[in-house]
Amino acid sequence: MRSDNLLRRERLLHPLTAVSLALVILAAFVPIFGDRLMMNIAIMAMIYIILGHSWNLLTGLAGMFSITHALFFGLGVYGMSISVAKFHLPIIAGLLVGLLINIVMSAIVGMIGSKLSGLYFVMAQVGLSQTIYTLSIQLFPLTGGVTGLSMPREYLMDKSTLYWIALILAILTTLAFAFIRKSRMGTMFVALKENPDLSLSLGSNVGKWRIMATVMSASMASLAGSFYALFMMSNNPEVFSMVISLKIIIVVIVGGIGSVWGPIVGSSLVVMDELIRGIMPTTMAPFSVIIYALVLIIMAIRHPEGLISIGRSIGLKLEGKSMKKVSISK
Amino acid sequence: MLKKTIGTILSTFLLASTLAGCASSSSSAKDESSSSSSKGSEPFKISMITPLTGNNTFGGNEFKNGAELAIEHLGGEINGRKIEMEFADGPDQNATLSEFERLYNKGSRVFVSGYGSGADRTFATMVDEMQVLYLSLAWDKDLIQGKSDYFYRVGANVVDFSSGAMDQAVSVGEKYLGKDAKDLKVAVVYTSNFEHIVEPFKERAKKLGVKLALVEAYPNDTKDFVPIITKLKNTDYDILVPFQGVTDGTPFQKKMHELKYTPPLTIGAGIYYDTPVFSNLGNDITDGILSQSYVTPFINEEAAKGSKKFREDYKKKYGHDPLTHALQAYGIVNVLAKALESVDPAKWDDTKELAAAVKKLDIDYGELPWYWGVSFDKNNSNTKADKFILGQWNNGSLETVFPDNLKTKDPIIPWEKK
Amino acid sequence: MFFEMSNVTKSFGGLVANKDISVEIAEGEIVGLIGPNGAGKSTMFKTVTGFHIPDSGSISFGGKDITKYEPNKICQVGISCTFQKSQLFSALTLEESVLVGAYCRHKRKSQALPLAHRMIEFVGLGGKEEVKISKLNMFERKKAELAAALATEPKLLLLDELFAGLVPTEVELMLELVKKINEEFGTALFIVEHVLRVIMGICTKVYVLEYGQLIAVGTPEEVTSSEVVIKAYLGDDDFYAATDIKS
Amino acid sequence: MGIDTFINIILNGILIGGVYGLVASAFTFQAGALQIVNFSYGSSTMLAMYLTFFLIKEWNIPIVFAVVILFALFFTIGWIMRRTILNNTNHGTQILTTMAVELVIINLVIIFFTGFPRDMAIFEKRINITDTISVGLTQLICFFLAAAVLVSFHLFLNKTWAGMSIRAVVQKKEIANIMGINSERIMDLAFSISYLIIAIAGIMLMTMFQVEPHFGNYMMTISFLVCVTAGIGNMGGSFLSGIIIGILSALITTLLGAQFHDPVLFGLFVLILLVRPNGLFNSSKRIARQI
Repeated sequence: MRSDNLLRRERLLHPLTAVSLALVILAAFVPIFGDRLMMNIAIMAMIYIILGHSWNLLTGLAGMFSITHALFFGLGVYGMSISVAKFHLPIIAGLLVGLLINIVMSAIVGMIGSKLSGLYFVMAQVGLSQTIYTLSIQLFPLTGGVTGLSMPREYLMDKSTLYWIALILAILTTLAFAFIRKSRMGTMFVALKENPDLSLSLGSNVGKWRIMATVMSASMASLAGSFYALFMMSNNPEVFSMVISLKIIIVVIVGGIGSVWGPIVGSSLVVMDELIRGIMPTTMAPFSVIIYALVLIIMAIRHPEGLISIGRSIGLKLEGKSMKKVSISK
Repeated sequence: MLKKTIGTILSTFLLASTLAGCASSSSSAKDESSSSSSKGSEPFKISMITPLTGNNTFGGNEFKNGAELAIEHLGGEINGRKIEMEFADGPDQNATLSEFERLYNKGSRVFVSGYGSGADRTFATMVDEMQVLYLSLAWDKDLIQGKSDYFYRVGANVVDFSSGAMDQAVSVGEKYLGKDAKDLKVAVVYTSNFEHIVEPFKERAKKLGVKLALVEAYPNDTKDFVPIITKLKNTDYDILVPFQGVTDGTPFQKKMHELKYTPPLTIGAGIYYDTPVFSNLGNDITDGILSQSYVTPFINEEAAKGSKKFREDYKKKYGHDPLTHALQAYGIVNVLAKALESVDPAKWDDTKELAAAVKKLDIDYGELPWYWGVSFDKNNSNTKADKFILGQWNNGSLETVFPDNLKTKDPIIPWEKK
Repeated sequence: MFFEMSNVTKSFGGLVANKDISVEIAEGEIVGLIGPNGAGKSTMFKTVTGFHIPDSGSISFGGKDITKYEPNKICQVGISCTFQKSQLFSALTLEESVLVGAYCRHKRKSQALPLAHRMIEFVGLGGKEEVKISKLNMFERKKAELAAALATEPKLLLLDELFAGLVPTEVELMLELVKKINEEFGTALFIVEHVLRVIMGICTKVYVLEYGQLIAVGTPEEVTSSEVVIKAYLGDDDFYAATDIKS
Repeated sequence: MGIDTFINIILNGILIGGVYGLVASAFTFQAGALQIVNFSYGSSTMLAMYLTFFLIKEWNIPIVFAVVILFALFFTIGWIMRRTILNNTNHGTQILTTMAVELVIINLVIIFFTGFPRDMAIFEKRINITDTISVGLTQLICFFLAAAVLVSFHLFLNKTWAGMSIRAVVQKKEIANIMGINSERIMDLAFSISYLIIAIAGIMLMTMFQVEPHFGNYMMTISFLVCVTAGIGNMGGSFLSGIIIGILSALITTLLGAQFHDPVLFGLFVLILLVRPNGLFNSSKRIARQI
């Protein structure tokens, strides 16, 4: 028993140490040798890592197909920029306002998610996110309409500070994801995804856990959004766009859905995209979106039985290998 | 095993990207050192990030053309040093920001803003830290947050523009409809995308006591305009002021024509109503409609130096009449040129000196082809970019009718349909 | 009474699946429910576990009226179950799967984990904690599901066709396990089964369902000799064929 | 506001709503009958509109040929999509890949046709019913054409061999296979035919509206709205609820103001989903809640 526990603890830590190691390597190199461009790319990658974890939590673990994930991200952006630019609150308050709005919104989404499933849930999300997008344009006095709001100049941080904040946030969310995955919550999430009826009959309150998953996931995305507002120093309704939602999804799917590694591996796609843009500057923007879309389509053609399962199979392989190691060491 | 592979791939990739970063940073360092060693002989670069792809390609290309023509008219050099325009594509905010960083890495230190630059908000807070001189044409009222040494708004701001539109409506009402502000009834129709433009207009109306008989803000994806036009039909008003873009202006005007409804008087608030797209609807629709423009080359030839030359050369070079967009880009490069003229070319690479020269600029109305003058206030906003032009469509061309010193024709109000 | 269903009726549209059913189970008792295919066993099972709400009648447990409770609430008051065709949680490990049940009583992992381990040991799957459910065989999965259900510390355990699909030796082992549950935890068992023979040895009371109605109740011996029951199963040739069970 | 104004607005809503119904019916056919969720539906409509415009206005191809080319093209697109990315039954995958296709279409249109809005520049004739009440001729033609397309599609499904095979495959794939129907081919055929409907809808929309690359978004949300009110899979109902949405959208603009149009309509959409997820016209048992 005791040795089992030890082994298990080692397994729990192993990917985490690897991840933190990889992140620290990144951290050490970019600000020292990298220039502003490199730091920008790294920050974008970090943002997508955070968003990736957030989506992974909701869809990869809890099995609720979040199609308009940029909704939570955008609300985080707006929470920060409105409270700082309009109401002159401190940054921490902006963060909390973003979180608060997101908790309310995600409770609604979660509630819908505990009542509806499949296509209907997806359509309800599209409807909600359209409404919020429209409101973000129409509530001009609050949101600044299409042109958005500017953050006051005194909140400008230099690139390396932003970089470190992004790095810390990315590490924190990675740890949070790994912790949640192993905790009671994570077990319940996966259980309700795999077999909602059985989890119900085993005493798990499926509706509550669904709402919980949405709230946790939205809070993570909100964090990324609030940071993005500080990074861009402005907001605009484009943060709700479908392209961002799809990018988040692709980042996770490419890396492997349901696993801690997923978003981190997948964020290399964001880095690649930004680098390519740097090499081929003009008239490439629509191509970059097309490339993202093609990656997804090719994956679908190669695995017609379900993209979701590709991620799972990668996850299984990872776990399977380490499992063998355990049995050998025994 | 797989985990290891992924780990290896990841770290290889990280290493590769870091190396790439080092390479690019070292090359940019080389650029700088070489340019500083041979001061004055290297061409001086002015960068513009403007949408060359995406939804705003049209305006973006006009900007590019205008800036190109400006360099050509300057002879490609100022005070003996060559100047060059460098263009980059910025279809959206994110891409604009990326391109900005890329150009900065390559050594660009002087920028003029492109068409509809949504990223100018970000630049307004960023350029001081980077010591980049940025001349902006973005018109958001709250664009500049506090004092800056490097960021300048050379164009007009939206509050001046749209409250100016209200003033134009009032003066037209007084002069031609015989109604003073208190009796005037105005209907406003606009896409909710333009809320930021209409807000000051409404405030101005409140201040002047003008009654807004109908305020209709429709979503920007509205396809069916019949209900809105029906509402207009049933409203009693004197002047219709639409704030519309290409996507909604054309179907709106077409539907009005189909329903055989002509408003008593239309004053289009620029944006769409002074473009060739609108004029393509045909004289039946366009004739008689007034439009407030930002700047236009179609003004009295004596009023602004070089406006005729710009208009004619532009048409010769690009095959169509220049739009307000092209003139804006042309104008802003000319403003920068004025600043460059006042500084020794060897010192151009010192953006601090250059920024100080821009700040000191004091140019009167009519000195530049776009008629506006230049004089910056403490927030670096141009105070002399506040004169707007009211034009009237007459037989397929937009004639300037207000103000009096710029006009090419007298307005015909009310317009008699032939 | 410990567990009592009185006059429960459940219909879908025009079809009456259960009509006027009354069942009583005493504490620690092992009760069977048999009936031919389509007799309404599954409906009754789902009504008890809270997935269906009966049209009329009431269900009480430990003195509480649980007729309108949600499934998870029913589990919390002490009724647990295993499903006929459950695949359990194929992406989870055995340990995690059992933990899902253990979390019903203990919110903390430090408390739930020992319980889960005890249950895994109890069903005889010790040492396989880290194995994914998808890697287990049919028999092991059934045992795993039993462990998960036991981890909720039920006072009444419903087993829906637990023995279906097992080979004779496995059936024997499973029967031993079921008996052990009753003896060690004092859990009352309500076994829904297609074939009576399997559970004859362990039940003290058997209910027989046909066309949604209870047609007989009594000890296994009484029931097997009852003419009504034999008639109901007439033509169902696997009534006495002990192990080859259709689902 | 007079009564005739209201009649005008409602008539206008009905006529446009009929076309919405047609647009949504192909989506509901795909999602309900074929069990294929196609999120690239809106942008496919947009593509049909752009192609109509360029074939007829820019490349000056005679209308009949243009329509034939468009049909052939869309039949092929449908076929290819079904053969490559939609030959699976996983809804999650279908949604993701078709969203990707949507982005590809939008961005290809931007690259090849630029993002500039296009317009057939047809001025619609109005038919005066009374002095104050009138309807648009193009709208009227489109409305009846939409109805005719739906009726003939219905007849096709019920009367022709191909249509009956489609229905057989949709209802019982295994039995259809036993009876010698190649169910995969039939599904390809059915999906391609639904793309023909999209092409027709695109032509109609092009005569009524101007098109820009994001036109599809609007059509997609309208299709969702129509489908949800009608219940997914209910094609007759989708025509009816298209009309209801048309009237509703006109009334919201007239009575509340245009700024309330989107929030009210989308709010209603979410509400209907929560309260009556099977649609307004369906009893709750006919269609499973989980699609």
